[in-house]
Parts: sequence; C-alpha cells; structure tokens
Amino acid sequence: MSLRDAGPPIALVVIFLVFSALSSDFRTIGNVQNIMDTAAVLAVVTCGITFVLMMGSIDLSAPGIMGASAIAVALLVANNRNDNDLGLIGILVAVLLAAALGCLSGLALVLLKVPSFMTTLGVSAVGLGVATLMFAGVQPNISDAMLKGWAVERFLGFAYLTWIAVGCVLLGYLVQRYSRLGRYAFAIGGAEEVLALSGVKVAPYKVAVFTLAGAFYGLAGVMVTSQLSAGLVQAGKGYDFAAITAAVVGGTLLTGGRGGILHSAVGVLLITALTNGLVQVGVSPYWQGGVQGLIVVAAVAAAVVPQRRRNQVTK
Amino acid sequence: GCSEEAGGGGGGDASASGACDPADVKLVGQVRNESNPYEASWLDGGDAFAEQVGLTQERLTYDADSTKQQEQVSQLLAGDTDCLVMNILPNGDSDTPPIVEGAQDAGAYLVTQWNKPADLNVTDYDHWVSHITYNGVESGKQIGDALAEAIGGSGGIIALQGILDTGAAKDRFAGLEESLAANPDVELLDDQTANFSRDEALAVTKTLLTKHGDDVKGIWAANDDMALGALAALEQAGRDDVAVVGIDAVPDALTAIQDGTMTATVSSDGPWQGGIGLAIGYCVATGELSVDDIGDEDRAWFAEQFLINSDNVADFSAPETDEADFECDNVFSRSQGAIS
Amino acid sequence: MSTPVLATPAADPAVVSGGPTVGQRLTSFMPLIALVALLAALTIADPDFLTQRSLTAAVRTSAPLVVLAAGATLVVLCGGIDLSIAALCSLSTVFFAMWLPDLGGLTALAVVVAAGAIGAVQGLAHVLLRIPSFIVTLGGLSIFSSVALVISDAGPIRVVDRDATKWLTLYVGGVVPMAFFVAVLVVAAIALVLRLTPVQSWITATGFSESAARLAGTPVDRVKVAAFTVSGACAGLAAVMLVSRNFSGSPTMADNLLLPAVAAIVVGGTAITGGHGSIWRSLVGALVITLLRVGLPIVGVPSAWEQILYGAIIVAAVALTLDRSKVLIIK
Amino acid sequence: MIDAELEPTVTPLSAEVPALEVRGLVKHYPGVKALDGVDLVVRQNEVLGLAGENGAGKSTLLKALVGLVRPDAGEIWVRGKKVRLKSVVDAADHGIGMVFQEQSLVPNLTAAENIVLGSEGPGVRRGMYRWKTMRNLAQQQLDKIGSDIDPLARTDTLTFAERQMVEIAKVLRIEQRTQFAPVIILDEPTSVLESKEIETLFTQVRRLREFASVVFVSHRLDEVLDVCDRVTVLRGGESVGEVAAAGAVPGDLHRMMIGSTGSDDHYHGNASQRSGEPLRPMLEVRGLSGKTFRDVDLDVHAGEIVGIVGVHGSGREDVCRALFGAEPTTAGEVSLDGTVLELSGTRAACAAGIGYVPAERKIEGMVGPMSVADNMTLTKQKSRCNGPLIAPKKQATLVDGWIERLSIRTPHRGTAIQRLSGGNQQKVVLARWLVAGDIRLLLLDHPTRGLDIGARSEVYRLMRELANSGVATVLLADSLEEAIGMSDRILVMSDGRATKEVACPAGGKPTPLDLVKEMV
Ligand SMILES: Nc1ncnc2c1ncn2[C@@H]1O[C@H](COP(=O)(O)OP(=O)(O)OP(=O)(O)O)[C@@H](O)[C@H]1O
Ligand SMILES: Nc1ncnc2c1ncn2[C@@H]1O[C@H](COP(=O)(O)OP(=O)(O)OP(=O)(O)O)[C@@H](O)[C@H]1O
Ligand SMILES: [Mg+2]
Ligand SMILES: [Mg+2]
Repeated sequence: MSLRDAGPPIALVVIFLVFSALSSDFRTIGNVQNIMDTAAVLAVVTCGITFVLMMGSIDLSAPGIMGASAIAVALLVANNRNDNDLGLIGILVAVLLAAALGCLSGLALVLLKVPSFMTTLGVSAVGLGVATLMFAGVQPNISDAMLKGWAVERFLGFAYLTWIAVGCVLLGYLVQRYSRLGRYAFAIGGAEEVLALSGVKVAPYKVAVFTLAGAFYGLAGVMVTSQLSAGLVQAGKGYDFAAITAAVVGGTLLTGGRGGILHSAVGVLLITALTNGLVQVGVSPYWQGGVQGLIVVAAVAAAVVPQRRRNQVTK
Repeated sequence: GCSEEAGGGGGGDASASGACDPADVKLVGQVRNESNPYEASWLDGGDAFAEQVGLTQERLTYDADSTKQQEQVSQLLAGDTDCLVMNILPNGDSDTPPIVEGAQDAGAYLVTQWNKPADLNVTDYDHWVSHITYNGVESGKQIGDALAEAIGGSGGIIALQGILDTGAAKDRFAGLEESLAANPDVELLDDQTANFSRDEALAVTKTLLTKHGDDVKGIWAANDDMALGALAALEQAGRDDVAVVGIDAVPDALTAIQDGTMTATVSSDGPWQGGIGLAIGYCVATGELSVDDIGDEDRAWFAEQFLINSDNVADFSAPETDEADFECDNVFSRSQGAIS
Repeated sequence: MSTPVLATPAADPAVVSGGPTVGQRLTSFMPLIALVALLAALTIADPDFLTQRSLTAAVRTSAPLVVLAAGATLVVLCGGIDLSIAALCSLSTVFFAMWLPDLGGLTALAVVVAAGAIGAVQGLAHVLLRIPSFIVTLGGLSIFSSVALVISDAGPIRVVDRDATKWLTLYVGGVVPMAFFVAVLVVAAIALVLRLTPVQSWITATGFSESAARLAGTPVDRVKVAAFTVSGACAGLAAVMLVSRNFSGSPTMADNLLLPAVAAIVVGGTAITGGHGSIWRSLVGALVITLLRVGLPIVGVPSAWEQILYGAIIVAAVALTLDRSKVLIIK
Repeated sequence: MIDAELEPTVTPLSAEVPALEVRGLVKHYPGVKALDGVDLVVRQNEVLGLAGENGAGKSTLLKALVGLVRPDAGEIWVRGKKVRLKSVVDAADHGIGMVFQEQSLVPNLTAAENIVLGSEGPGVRRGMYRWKTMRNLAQQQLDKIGSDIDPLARTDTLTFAERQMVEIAKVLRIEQRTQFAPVIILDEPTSVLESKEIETLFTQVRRLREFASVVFVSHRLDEVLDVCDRVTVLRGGESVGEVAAAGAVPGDLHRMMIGSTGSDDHYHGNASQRSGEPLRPMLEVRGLSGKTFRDVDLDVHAGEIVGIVGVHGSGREDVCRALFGAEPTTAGEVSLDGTVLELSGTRAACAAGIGYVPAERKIEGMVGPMSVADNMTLTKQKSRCNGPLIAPKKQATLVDGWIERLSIRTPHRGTAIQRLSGGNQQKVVLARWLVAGDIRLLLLDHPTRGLDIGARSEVYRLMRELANSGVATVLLADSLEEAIGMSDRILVMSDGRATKEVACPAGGKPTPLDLVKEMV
C-alpha cells in the first residue's frame, strides 16, 4: 500500500482512539462487535457501488433495488402473506431480481447512452414502484427460521450477517484483483477510450458491473429483511449516499480509476464507527448529523494532504 | 401589471355549506405513501367510504415530501374545486396553513388530521371543516405508564423519538416526560431519534444496548415501527428481558403484543381516519351538514384512543369500520373533546 | 503557402461559415420537445390538465425548483456537484422566518446574501482543501441540517407577517405567477452574464479540462467559488419562494428537492461530468420534473405506477436531450 | 505453452501482392476534406514512410487502416483481398496494428496489462487473470525492444518516453495475433523519444521488416529517410508523390510536401538577426528547489533564448512548471524584471507576464471541445473584450488574424480545437500567449512536438521575433539540434541539478556531442 492510500486507515485508527479515550462504553468488545454487525449491510452495498465508482460512473439505485429485493424475499420465504416457503431459492430469486434491475441501469447506460446518474435514479424509482406493488398495503413478515437466524445467530462473536459481509468484501476483492471484469472496470475508470482503441468492447463490461452491483444491493436488501424480520419498501433508504460517502472516504475517486473494495471497507468501518461513537459519547441527536459531516470532510481533507499538488484536479 | 388573481375560476363562495349533487362530489385522500401499512389502510378506509356513497376516492401520496405535498395540493386546487372534498394528512405542522388557505381560496372542503400548528384555528375558516388528531401527550404518557408498570416501577429506559420537527414526536415525548415525573424511580438513560423508521431504530437500539447494557429495562418508542425495530435489535442481542412500547397499533405490533414480546401500544384507527375525513367533508359539501351548525368543539378534536396491552389486544386484532360511523349525524361520535 | 484542404475553398479560410447544422440546432431544442411531449401525454391522460389555471399552478410550483437547479447548474458546468442546495434552502427558510421580525422588508435580501456567503464558504473549502465537491457539499448538507434543527428548535417557525413575501404571490398580467417570473429573470440574468462575458469560457474550460484551464491561467478557483456562491444564493432565493408559499420556515422544508433539482439539470441535457450544458436547459428540465411530480398523480396514475413511470420517463427524457456530440464519453 | 503462442507463424505470399493497398480513399469532416482520394501501397517487408504537413491527412488515413475512421469512399486491400475494416479488432484480425499519435494507454493499469490489453491470450483463463503469465507475456514484448521497464509498474508512474515504449511493445503483440505477416503502423512514435530510444526503436523497425511491413510517420524528415525504404508524400488529403529513400535528401521531401522549395536548415537561418547586446536580466532564479530539482540558478535576459537540456528525469520540466507556479517549490527566489515573484500559482504567473506551453498538449494544453477562438483567447480574455463584455467583432478580427499569421488550418474559428490536426492544435496553444502581446517570459516545453517542418520554421521564426521584441524565453527543445540551433545559451541539467552552462552564440555553436558529454 502506497503512502497516498494510507490516509483513510490512519483516520480510522485515529477515530477509534479518540472515541475510546472519550467513552468507556465505546472501547468494549461488545461495542466493537456491534459496530461490525451494524456495518454489515452498508459494507455489502458499498461492495457493489465501489465497482461502479471505479468505472467513473455513479449509482443511486440502491434504495429502489434493495426495496424490491427486500419485499421479494419476504414474499418468497415463509411469511405471513402467502404460502411460499422457498428458503434459499427465494433468496436467490430476490438477488436475481435485483441483478436484473441493476442490469437495466447498465443497459440504459450503454444502449440509450444516458448517464448512469440518471439511469440509476430512474431504476431506483422503478424498484420502489415494483416494491410498492408487491407490498400491496400489508406488511410481509418472515417466519423463515434460516433467514431470521442470519441476524440472530453468531459465529465467533459476530452475527452471520457480518460474516456474509466479510465474504462479500473478500469476493469483491478477488473480483477486483483477479477477474477481467474487475480489472476492466478499473481500466474503464482510467481511460475508457483507450480500451476501445485496444479493441476491447466496454459495453458488456459496463452492463456486467451494474448487474454485479445490483446483485450486491439485492443481497443487502435480503440482509435488511433478515434483520427486521419483515420486508420493507424503505429497506434501502439512504444507503445510496451512505455507500458513496463510505467509498469516497475510503479513498475511491468519484472520477474513477482509483481505490477499490478494501479502501471502501475501511470507509464503511470509519463511517459506522463514527455514527456509533457519536451516540456513545452522547452528542445531541440534533448535532449528530452535523458533527458527522464535519468529521467526514476533515478526514477526507487530511487524507488528501499528502497527495496535494499544485495542478491537481479536484472535481 | 401585477394582480392577485391566477386567471378566472375558483374563488370561495360566500356560504361554506355546499349544495352539491352527491354524484358531483370529488373525494381525495392524501397520505405520505402506500408502502406503509397504516397509511395504506387509511386510503383503503377512504375507498370503503367512497363505495358506501357510490363514489370513488382519488388516492394521492407524496413520499413524505412536504414540497411535493404542497405541489400536489395546489395542482389539485387548480382544477375543478366546487365540490372537492379533501381528507389530508399534512406532512408536518407547517404544511397545514398553506393547504388550509389554498382550500379556503378555492372553495374546496378540507379535513386535516394529525398535524396542525397550535395557533392556527379551524374556526377562522369556513372551508376547513374539521381537524382530527389523537392526543399525543396522552398516548405518550399512557405507554410511558404502561412501560413503568411493566418494569416494576423502577429501572432504566431508553426512548426512541420520531422525526424531530413533527408535532406528533414532540407531544408524545412530552407525554413520556409527564409519565417520568409520575414515576420517579424510572430513569431515562438516553433518548435518540430514529425518525419513525424501523430500520434506523434497529441500529440506534443496538448501539444504545451496548452503551447501557443491562441497565436497559424498557424501550419507549414514539411509534410502533420503531418499537418493532427495537424488538429486532433485542432479539439479535439475545435480550428478552426488556419491555417495549409503541404507538399506532399497526398489525405487527398487535401480533407482538399477542405473542408477549411487546408490552403495549395505543390505537390509531387508520381505516376510520381515512373514511371519517371524507365523510365529514362529503356531508358538508352535499349540504347535509352546515359548517355553521358544527360546534366549535367539533372543529378541532381529539379522536378516541385506547391503550392496547395483552389484556385487550384480541379486541383490536381485526379493526373494523362501522358504516354507521360515517353517517352525517354520527361523524363526531368518536370525539374525546376539543383540542385544548 | 500550402494547398488548403478545405471543402469550401475560400480566399481566407478563417471566414468559412461554421454555423451549427440542422441536426445540432435540433438537439438544442430537444429539452423543449421533451417538455411538449410530456404535456401532450398528460393532456391525453386527462384532458382537464391542459387548462390555463392548471398550467399557471404548475409553473408557480416549479419556481423554487427552477431557481435551485439554475444555481446548481453552474457548479455542474464547472465539473463539480452541489448536494447541499436543498439543505441550505431549508436552513434559509428558517433564517427567513427568524429574521423577518427584525429585518422586515430586507429579510429576503439578507437571506439570499447569507446563503450566498455559505455557498462561498463551501466553494472555498473545495478549492483550498482540495476536497471533492461531492464530499464538501455532502458534509455541508448534514451540517446545514443540524444547524437548522438546532436554531429552529427542531420545529417549523410560522411567518405571521406575510407582507414581506406577498409580492411573490402576485401574478404578472394576471396569469404568470410572480415567483416563476422571478425564476425566469434569474435564469436570464445568469445566462446573459455567461453569454456576454468571458465567464462562459472559464466555466467551460474548467468543466472540460481543469488542468488545461489552470495552465492557461484561467481563474479556475475563483470561478468555482463564484459558482458555489451563486448556487448558495439561488438556494436562498428558492427559500424565500418556499416561505411565501408555505407561510413558515422549517428545518426540513426543502430537503426532498435535492434529487429533483439534480434530475432537472440532467434532464435538461447538461452533462453531469461538466463542461457542456446551459442554464436554459435546466429551466426546461425543472419544468419537466415538476410536471412529472404533480402531473402523474393528478391525472390519476396510482402511486406505485407513478414511481415506475417517473423512473422510465426521466431516463427517456435524458436519452432525448443529451447532445452526444459534445459529451463523448457517457459515464 | 507461452512460447507456442508467441511463435509467429507467417504464411508467405507471392512477392508481388502488396501487404496493403489503398485506392481512392475519401473522408469528409464538416468543413474539411481530410482525405481526397488517397492512394497508398505498402509492400511486403518494407518500411514505408509517410510524410506531409500538419493536417495533410496522415493520421486520418492511418486510422482508416485500423478501422477507426470509416471512409466515405475508396477501397482498402489487404494482401490482395478487398476488406472492410469496422473496428480495431477487425484490423488486428487482418494483421494491422497501430501506435497512435496521441498516447493511448490506460494510466491506472500496469504496463503489463496495457501491453496485452484486448489480446490477453493465455493471460486470462475463464475470465480470471493469471498475473504471472501476463507478466511473462509483457516481459517478452519489452525484451523485444530492449526496454527495462518493470512490467508491473503502474503506467502513470512511467515517464512519457517510457510510456511510448510500452505502446510499441503493445503493438508488437500483433505478431501473436495473426498468422499473416503483420502491418504495423507507427504514427509519430519518435516525437517524444530521446536519441538513444529512437535508435532502439529503429533497430526494432528494422527487425520488424524481416517478417512484417511497417508504416512510419514522422515530421523529422532525416529520420524518415534514415529508417524507411520508400516515402509517400501526402498533401491536402491526396498522395502527391513517392520517393525512394536511398539517395534522397530531406529537401526533396519537403519540396513535395509544400509544393515549393524549402530548407530544412531552419534553426540557423537568422540566428544572428537580433540587434545588440541583451538588454537587462529578465528572469533571475536563485537556488530554486522542489521535489525533483535542487538549487537551480538561472538567468535569462530580455531577448534571450535559453535552452535547458537533460535526460529524462533531469527535472527540467518541473523547473519550468515551478517557474509558472504549477509545481510547488521548497526554497529559492525568482524575480522577473527586478520584481520578486511569489510563485503562488498560474494566475499570478500569467499576470506577471509569464507564458507556458505544456508538453502534453491533449491533457494540459487545450480544452478539446472548445472552439479555436475560445482556446486562443482563454488566457488573455481582455484581448477580445471591451470592458467586461466580449466584443464578438474584436474577437473575430483578432483570432482570424492569428489563424492567418500562423497558417492554422481550421475550417472556422468556431471549430472545436479537437477536430484540428495535432500541429494546428499546437499553433493555437502557442497563439494563446501571443494575442495580448504583453508577454515577458515564455516557458516552452517541447513547443514543436508533432509539428511539420513548415509549422516548425513558423514557430522558430515566432520565437525569434518574440525574442527580438524583448521577450525572455526558456526552451525545453525536442532535440539537441533544436536546442543548439535556437538557444543563445544552454543550461545542462542532470538529476535535478543545473550542472553546466554552455554558451551558444551564433557562429560558435557547440555540437550535440559536446552537450551529451555534459548530460551524463
Ligand atoms: N474528428 C475530426 N473531425 C473533424 N475534422 C477532423 C477530424 N479529424 C481530423 N480532422 C481534420 O482532417 C484533417 C487531417 O487531419 P490529420 O489528423 O489526418 O492530419 P495529420 O496529417 O495527421 O496532421 P499532423 O501531422 O498534425 O498529425 C485536418 O484538417 C483535421 O482538422
Ligand atoms: N529525482 C526524482 N525523484 C522522483 N521522481 C523524479 C525525479 N526526477 C524526475 N522524476 C519524475 O520523472 C518525471 C520526468 O522528469 P522531467 O519531465 O522533468 O524530465 P525531462 O528532462 O523534462 O524529460 P524529457 O526529456 O522527457 O523532457 C518528473 O515529472 C518526475 O515525476
Ligand atoms: Mg497526425
Ligand atoms: Mg519531459
């Protein structure tokens, strides 16, 4: 890891140290477990969004896609609305639905040549609409023991969901480092036009990246459903900006071509620790958002200090 | 030059009591969204009433977005407003005045629910027929007391507040404070907002549980959605010794009370609320009821509510609206008195 | 000295007309075409929609969104993004309500200036600390929300004295709402400044290629700070319009206008990556978004389908309006 | 397994069939006829030179040969078969590959990935990278051109010249791709290379000739004649003639290119024209230090041209940027015309009368989608304004004047600069500093990179003219010859330090060899 990548991990350590000094509740094992458990869903969403950001695109579709997959999974596993009891298959179908929605953003991007900002915003609305249609006014609650168990049961002190998130980060890292898809996503962010000159057709890779991202959001939606034991249309509310913030705080550039899954994972922990710490040290709820915003800006500012150059471009 | 008119049409007629042909009445129900069981059931209640009088209800939702609500209402009022009846859930207190003024100017019949600034008087208007709400202070206190009782009168509790700038959140929390004053051994360990959201309540509760650990004996939530989020957090933390209370009586909360995982909630009757607003407006629009004849105490009133706990939960598990509630001479039957 | 390779040989190669082709002219009208198409579709769905009263209400509704989008367009043209406009607008409504008793008729001006100053601070943070505008304004968003909550004591503040905003509720010529008229004036003023001064060049250069702009000695930093300042001031003006409409200020009043405002910019055909676009496009984009927001439910589209249609239509609108000869790589 | 893939399997063809033939190719752009019926024959196993002025259509023609430009009319024949090339992949399948005039590498990938990009072969199995194989494949390519670049280095950490080597290594992959004898197109590959690297490249080109055909473009006509067997000359989108390299001199080519006589002895012509002694020191640099340079002292007098020479990494480019306020400094004092400069940024530098022409034109020099006029007046907005407002008439007269004066070939002043040929773009960028006429110090980083001889002479004439009017100039030249020809004095830099100053008066010029000795 080069020096320019060291900023966010240092910021993470500093934040941990500061909160540990300020609050004895913060530095307990239980709270660290809690931070990890809380970070799980955001981590999975961020895995997806990181690939999109790496390409230099943006993705605002997480709320809609998560909502659709949350309701879908709640209606497919054992629940109070119908007689379905598909278990793992239900989860798979929900993730596939999410991947299909992600694919839709990608297709609109490459076929209609509409910027991803808009296609994903549109797909988010479509996802919410689909979720509302499936919701049909009655809350679906799940009774599927396995899915409920993901949130409750623990292995080595962490909830299964946390391990799923760890698995996603690992998988994401492998894809980013060793698969053509991951490397090309990275390259597209670096110089898309060059890929075309080298005879690489970028369109399929773009669609694939959005599809992959959709699948991650879908899994995140399933995880929220597991946590709440209920499918919520609003399951993904706010996760779009939270995930982008986490990725950027971790050192992924919005202009693409820099950063990666591990950066984003650091960003997720940073944001989650911050949210948790502010509650632990007892900052007033009115001020929490503001203090968090300030610290994020400060953290990013501190992280860019070593790489500040005169003629550097910041967008 | 400038003028105040936006072209012709509209304009309030002198007398507020209408003489609309029942078939010409246009019924509109507006809530935040249909992806929430309580508000979906509200609109269903409106549909039921509309069917009762042989009409249909236009269902509007505004995504909990104040601006969008105003925009919809002003667009609505730019249409034909002579026999328009609106049953509206304003997003927040501050959203009520412009809706009221708009309806007044356009001559539409308006019933609002839940949110209204305290100093805005219904009696100052003749097209704003009625404002209905539940006594938030009362409900906050009721569940506060129930919680205190459930934890044996002493111990630590945490509070999950609603969206901080809504009257409902503030009233309910004020009720909790009253209850705390009456139960001096109950200690409020922490209060945080979870914005009326199940998801946020889950995260906040988890954090508060690690912060206060076993000191937490009870959780007071300003609505049932947050209470359900708190229940999920308790389950994940492996805690079954914490009492949880909420407000709204959504079906899941009733189930939880039946299962014994939740202690108490307070009824708000979505289907009735969806129907009654339209009913009052319909009666005035068709002239069966005259605004002048409605007593001041029925212009802004608290609707009847009940504390629901394991004793009486069975009575509420299938809320039913009674068509008789919507008869013109019966529309104020659930009043618990004027809003003070 | 050499053989010209010009298709139209001329004595002086530099004066060959290089005006836009028919196709190019058409693409600059695409936003308008999209708007008219949408209006036609809504009218078909509900013939009552196309009345003067209804259109008047729609443009009155659109005014704050137009102003918000117009300001933020400048930031987008510079290659950045301003996510704080909506939160700043909410904060400004609180300022307005709080200051009105003391400042009276000057309140509107004071709010616009204050919001402009806050925008400038964000711009300075962006250029001095070299933090991406996305992060600066995201931080700004949460900070402004917090401040608004704290100073308003987390509740709406009623505006009793309505005279200060009454002018905004009047109608020009009986049909054009004053708020919309003011919004169009703002757009026209910004457009004129861009057209008649070198600012357009600076913004375009900054948006397309910041490093080239810098090495050409373009005042990149000042242009960016100015863009953020105007964006902030526009948020302040939008706040005044919202207060005139709602008779109160509230710490969350405009929060939900962020995505519609950015959507308006993109639907107008401005490139979110910077450089290409115009303020007029955002005006039309804001009208399209407003029609979608109020039109779909009013003509009777059920809520779930409304969302699906909204999603499909904004994507289709951008597919129509974006001039792809100017934006070579679509991200 | 890798070896098997790397072994070129060449199917011999009968000697008469040309490897590539172009007949009557036509390409119109709005307002421009880039190609006007070009004919071109590339024989097997030959190196064909392509010469022509900026904008003559060379790049357009070559892009048509790799499927990037769709011609309006005309035919392309490959090995006796008429083909339609739709994409780079198509062209590669026919054995045609190209190194582009503007660099085309993905900056955030490793050199190895760039080299195999799009034809990873065994480097990717089932969608997964095999980094070791990939590295080996790339290493083999790099070995071919004798480069010692680390294949796993990120491309954006390499210097411009190193990146060029990567490009050449990359195009040579075509050998593996096809069973035919490949046609390799090099569009101005030498414009950023140093003499040693150029020699390496030429060795490669000669090696390639053994089994392939090469098309080579350069504005350095001596180079063209040196490495090519035959040279085709383009003018105004047409092929105007053909010269056998053996025995030809650059003057012959130049004559054909411009249709009249010209001289390639363009540096020396009027070196002594300047009148009298240098007036006063304009730029004084004392102990300037930064990240990549230390303790640099430099004086440039009004009317003087000072060249800085050094190998890659000597830091001369950064000194230039630092003087323009575009690179931070840690110590030192700089004064201009007696006033100490803050070096606070590019704005201040411009205001002080300093101009800078960056080497990487495409990224740093111009705003591609903006018009020629706007690019030209970008810095000196005042020159086109009356008060705060733009005066369109004033701008038109001003810009058209400079377009004519510098013979910038553009359909219109409103044309986007990215539609111009590289040389013409460079002229616009230069003109940017001239429009206001208030420049005191000009920092030129490879100002003639990619310019044809005519344009070059034009730029040299301009530089002299400016010097005569009292402008101080710092020149980072394209070649040692250029530095010697143009400069009054030369500063030698190595490893970030100014090691030697060589006087370079008209009549007493040092030889390139003298300088090379100082550089290492
Ligand atoms: N994409 C384009 N759009 C419009 N005009 C173009 C485009 N590409 C090239 N041209 C025009 O076609 C002509 C030929 O350009 P080309 O790049 O082929 O010249 P060149 O011979 O390679 O010049 P140089 O030596 O400067 O690289 C020029 O006048 C140029 O302006
Ligand atoms: N001492 C050094 N340490 C680290 N990096 C260096 C050092 N010297 C040079 N570099 C890097 O190498 C790059 C090349 O240096 P520079 O361009 O100044 O050399 P140059 O002599 O101008 O080369 P050219 O002949 O291509 O013009 C610099 O931008 C810098 O990033
Ligand atoms: Mg060329
Ligand atoms: Mg160099």
